[in-house]
Amino acid sequence: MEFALLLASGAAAVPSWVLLAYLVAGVCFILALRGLSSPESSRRGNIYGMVGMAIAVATTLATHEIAGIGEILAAIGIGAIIGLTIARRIAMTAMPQLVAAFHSLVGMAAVLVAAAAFLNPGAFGILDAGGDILAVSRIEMALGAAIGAITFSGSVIAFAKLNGNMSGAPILLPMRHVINLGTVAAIVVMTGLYAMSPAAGPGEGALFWIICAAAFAVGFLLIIPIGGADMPVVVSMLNSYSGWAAAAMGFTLGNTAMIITGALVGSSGAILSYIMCRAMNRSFISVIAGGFGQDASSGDKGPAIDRPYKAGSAEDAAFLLGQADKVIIVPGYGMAVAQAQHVLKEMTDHLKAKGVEVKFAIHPVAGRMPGHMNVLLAEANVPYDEVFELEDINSEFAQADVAFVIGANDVTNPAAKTDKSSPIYGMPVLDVEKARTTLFIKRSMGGAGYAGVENELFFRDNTMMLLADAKKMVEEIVKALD
Amino acid sequence: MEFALLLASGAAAVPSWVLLAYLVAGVCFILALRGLSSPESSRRGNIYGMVGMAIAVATTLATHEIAGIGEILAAIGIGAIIGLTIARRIAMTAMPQLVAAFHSLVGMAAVLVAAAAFLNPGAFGILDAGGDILAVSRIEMALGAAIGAITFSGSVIAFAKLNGNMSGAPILLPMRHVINLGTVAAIVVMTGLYAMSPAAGPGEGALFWIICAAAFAVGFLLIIPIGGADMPVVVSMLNSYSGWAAAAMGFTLGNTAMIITGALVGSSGAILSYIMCRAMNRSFISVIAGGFGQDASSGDKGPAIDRPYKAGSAEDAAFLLGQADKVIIVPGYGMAVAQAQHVLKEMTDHLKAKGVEVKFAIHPVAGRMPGHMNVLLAEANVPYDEVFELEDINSEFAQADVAFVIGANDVTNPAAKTDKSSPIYGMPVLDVEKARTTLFIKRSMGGAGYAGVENELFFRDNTMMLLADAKKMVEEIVKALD
Amino acid sequence: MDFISILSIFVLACFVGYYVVWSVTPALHTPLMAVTNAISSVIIVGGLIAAAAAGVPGAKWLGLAAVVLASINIFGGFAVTQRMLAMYKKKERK
Amino acid sequence: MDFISILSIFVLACFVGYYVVWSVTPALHTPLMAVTNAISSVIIVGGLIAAAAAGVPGAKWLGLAAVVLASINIFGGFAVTQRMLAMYKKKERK
Ligand SMILES: NC(=O)c1ccc[n+]([C@@H]2O[C@H](COP(=O)([O-])OP(=O)(O)OC[C@H]3O[C@@H](n4cnc5c(N)ncnc54)[C@H](OP(=O)(O)O)[C@@H]3O)[C@@H](O)[C@H]2O)c1
Ligand SMILES: NC(=O)c1ccc[n+]([C@@H]2O[C@H](COP(=O)([O-])OP(=O)(O)OC[C@H]3O[C@@H](n4cnc5c(N)ncnc54)[C@H](OP(=O)(O)O)[C@@H]3O)[C@@H](O)[C@H]2O)c1
Repeated sequence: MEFALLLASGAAAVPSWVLLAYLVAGVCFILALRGLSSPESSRRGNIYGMVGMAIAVATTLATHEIAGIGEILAAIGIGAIIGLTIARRIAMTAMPQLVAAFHSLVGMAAVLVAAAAFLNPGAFGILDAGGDILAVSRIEMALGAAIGAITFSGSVIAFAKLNGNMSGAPILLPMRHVINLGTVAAIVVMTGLYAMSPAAGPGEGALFWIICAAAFAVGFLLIIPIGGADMPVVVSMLNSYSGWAAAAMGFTLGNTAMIITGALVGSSGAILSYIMCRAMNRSFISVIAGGFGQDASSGDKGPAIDRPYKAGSAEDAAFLLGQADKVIIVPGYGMAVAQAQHVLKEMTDHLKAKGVEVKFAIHPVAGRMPGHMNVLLAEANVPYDEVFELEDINSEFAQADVAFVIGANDVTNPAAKTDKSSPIYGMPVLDVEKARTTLFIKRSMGGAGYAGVENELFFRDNTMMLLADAKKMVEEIVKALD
Repeated sequence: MEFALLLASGAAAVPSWVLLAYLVAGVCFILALRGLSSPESSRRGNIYGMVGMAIAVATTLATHEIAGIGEILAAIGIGAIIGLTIARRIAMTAMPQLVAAFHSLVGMAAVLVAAAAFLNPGAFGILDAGGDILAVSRIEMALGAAIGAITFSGSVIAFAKLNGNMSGAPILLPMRHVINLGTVAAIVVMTGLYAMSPAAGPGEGALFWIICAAAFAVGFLLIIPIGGADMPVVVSMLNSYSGWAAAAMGFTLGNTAMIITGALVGSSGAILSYIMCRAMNRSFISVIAGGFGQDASSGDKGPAIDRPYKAGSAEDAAFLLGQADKVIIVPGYGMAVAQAQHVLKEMTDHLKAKGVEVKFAIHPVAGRMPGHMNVLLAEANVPYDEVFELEDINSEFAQADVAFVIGANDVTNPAAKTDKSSPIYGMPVLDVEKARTTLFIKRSMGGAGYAGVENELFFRDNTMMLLADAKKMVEEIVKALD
Repeated sequence: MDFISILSIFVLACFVGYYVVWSVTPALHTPLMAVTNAISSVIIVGGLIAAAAAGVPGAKWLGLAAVVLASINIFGGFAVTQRMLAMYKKKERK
Repeated sequence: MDFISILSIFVLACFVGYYVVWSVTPALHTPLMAVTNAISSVIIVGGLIAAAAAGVPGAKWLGLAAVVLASINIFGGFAVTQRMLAMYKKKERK
């Protein structure tokens, strides 16, 4: 069948053991993610991941004639030094930025690989009998480069917004939907043209470079209208794309490890985006369309700053906490900003020493990336079996004496349950108001959460506001507990 | 690479669309099992399964020259009539037997296919250049036939034991472990010899037939020492084997649908066996080694028939049930034997009409196959959201007024929690004794459960024994409730 | 297909099988057994190949016998599964 | 490998990915993001192929650049994951 021949990958004479090695590498990657189903197995999983990568790299090096091994080892060495240094130095609170930064590198690497394949197709075994690049390979190359470029520029913007190098506020260009859709359509059309153009040898392929340039622009245009706090969804989405790009490259090279990885990463990004959107009760489309979300740290706005509320001091809080039988702590983005996790752990130790039962309740989108709070608490040595997901602990607030909300806001807002007109309506929230007393640590009455909506709870009778930086406030509470 | 050539399947010139069709069939089978993750999606899943099978059959017929389509259609037609008739007529309580019977057919079909391939290797594309059967194909054929034969004879015995055509008591031959291991070893050796024998054309392959005969014997010998109530584990295990056999055949034919199916069925059987063994707290090896399990329905044995116990009548039971706020019903094997599910449903309707809250608690190995009780309750129109798994309901017994145990015994035995010397020690059990009153329906004080151990609960103060056939007893309770 | 492709497919299918079976709800374990029975009769493909081929009558009759047995299983298995699944109902909301 | 084999592998890998990711506990979603980052750098394979080939210097330098970027990600990604995972501890039983 001609169709079958057309689609067959060029590199047919690969020995069996090589294919087997890539399969093993792919299986190692599966086991790496599988390990993450529980903290105990996760460390072993990570080792599998490293082993898989080592197998993939070693197999590739062993099966290609290498013009200069020195340069390659140097390149790997440089990468290793930079990577390990970053990994050692980075603060846990900066994880969202780091992930975005790493994504941008993957995206760029994909573009570079596609470009290299374009310049030296022979090395990739994607030439047809006439010395031209195969049509399928052209499509795969162009798509790989385009997705890589979008991932790169998108992730750079996401990084800048998350890292505070750029305001988190959405930048709304006029007609942006038209411009974006137009550019994407142009990329698709050009990819088709490029695949069909008859003699596009290394010299004539200007189309390829135009596709790359347009894709860089799309990544940029797509992300700037999206608010800072929606960045995690975007980063996940880009992650998913980069997975599919890797899979496309795997098709070109007939490489099982890449295909499996692509499917894993693609699924992971898509599922995490879905989980976040579901937990915020927003549609994925509305996130991508952009415009939502103010700068969470902009402070002092909102109408109702003159409503009466009960303010308290660290001593008041320490008294209430010390008297309690059961305390549930609800951390949020503010805890990460203030880096208050360590002193918070100190506080729980004090409370436990007094015989108070302490648990942590984590909302699925507390903080700025999935699992953000869990990592920070783990960093502060909070045992993970004292940390509970929303579904598992929500019914316990009714029996708690104190709900201690530190830097969380939207994830506690009862408007999500009652007010149909609220932008967060329908989002599952933690029922902190059911506790006998609710303590709220935040810096000001004005500063809203990421969704920019008023939180009714601040003005309730059984709420006490502790207005200060989270870290300072908890430090004072610890002192008062002594 | 020679190795790669050796292993390459003979049928290389298969058109792409055929491979694609088999892949689609395989994916349909995945979706069929995936559907079973919830009752709502399960019916759609079953349709996927049928579609997948239709695709596989149609593709095979379309891509082979057919000498006589009439005969083939007749064969399918005969099978369809028999199969549909059985499916329509069978009583739900006879499911364990039916599954065993169906397994025996799969096993026999595998033997027949392997034998046909042996007689006409050309049709299967497994000849080498010299007109001999390929060595790998010989191994796959011999293994396929052997596993099929074991599945066949083993399932026939399992059927006979479950259906009562044969006593469920284990038949223990002297030296059975030596005989079995010896025969299995002989099969393995003969398979090796057969693969290596130089000119085993269709005429000379006596070894092949000896392997088949030996495997039939192994299936028989392996299963007769295993007690009747362990049959479900055995049936699952055989199911798993037949899956792996199908996968081996898939390797021979290079057929994706068979490989995927084999992996699905193989996993399913293995996982169900594992789940059953875990729920009984027994090792898989001890089940296979045999000798455990008496005939559950043998009645009148056990030492303590003269201990005092409280017996009750249907009227007593109806009174207690009618007064209760919350009743938890625990069905077991005896309900299936007595076919009491329909009248039980009637009883719950009466109770609900009186405002009593009624729930069902299902132990993972209640009855004689996984999910047995769920099917029977579903047959009697009990909504599945009133039926709960052990983990989900066990804590509720403490709040129940009546635990209504109907034909269950071992799965309620507290010896599993306390008595280290009991054969069921460590098995998770339903905490029926925590209810205010426990009612037990069984036919006699002597008849033990499948594990043959005394149940301490019968003699407790808050237990009332209702000694009668389950169906009759519940009918009388319904009358008394009116 | 070459051997390594088949092996790769098999390995991945085992992972899929593992996950897909564990995600089956325990209440549907009996239908699971019935439906795996039905789908494992995909070896009917082998029977059809043998039954379709001319030349060796012995192989042909064995093939036809395999087709009969596998068909019993396929039709019986799917039908009985369908019958069981049709019984699982939710509480009607009144 | 032929196209259909690759496609089959891809389709099954998608099923595996779906199940394996859903089975990740939410508490480890951040390490999940980090480790998928690391493994998606398996495109280093493409970079190595380009960097190894003699002949076209442009392609070679692009390849080397890709190797550097992917290596940062691989080493950084696995290391930071390891660092995070090392922090997840159970309550010590006293
Ligand atoms: N986790 C994810 O994956 C994810 C993804 C996308 C979107 N989101 C969104 O992010 C939000 C997360 O909710 P959240 O409750 O964690 O946070 P939030 O609603 O954004 O609220 C953060 C609160 O912390 C306070 N805060 C900030 N810095 C502080 C400091 N140094 N000390 C003390 N308080 C400080 C802020 O008030 P002041 O300014 O007054 O101090 C604010 O009220 C949700 O709306 C969610 O939808 C999360
Ligand atoms: N479900 C599975 O997949 C599976 C697999 C392997 C093994 N098993 C084993 O099977 C057992 C299942 O436990 P189970 O509690 O359901 O059953 P069981 O322990 O075997 O007890 C059944 C009880 O029902 C009574 N009974 C029998 N026929 C009756 C009738 N017509 N009317 C009223 N009562 C009747 C029997 O007592 P009388 O004779 O006095 O009436 C007996 O006490 C477990 O030991 C389990 O390990 C189950």
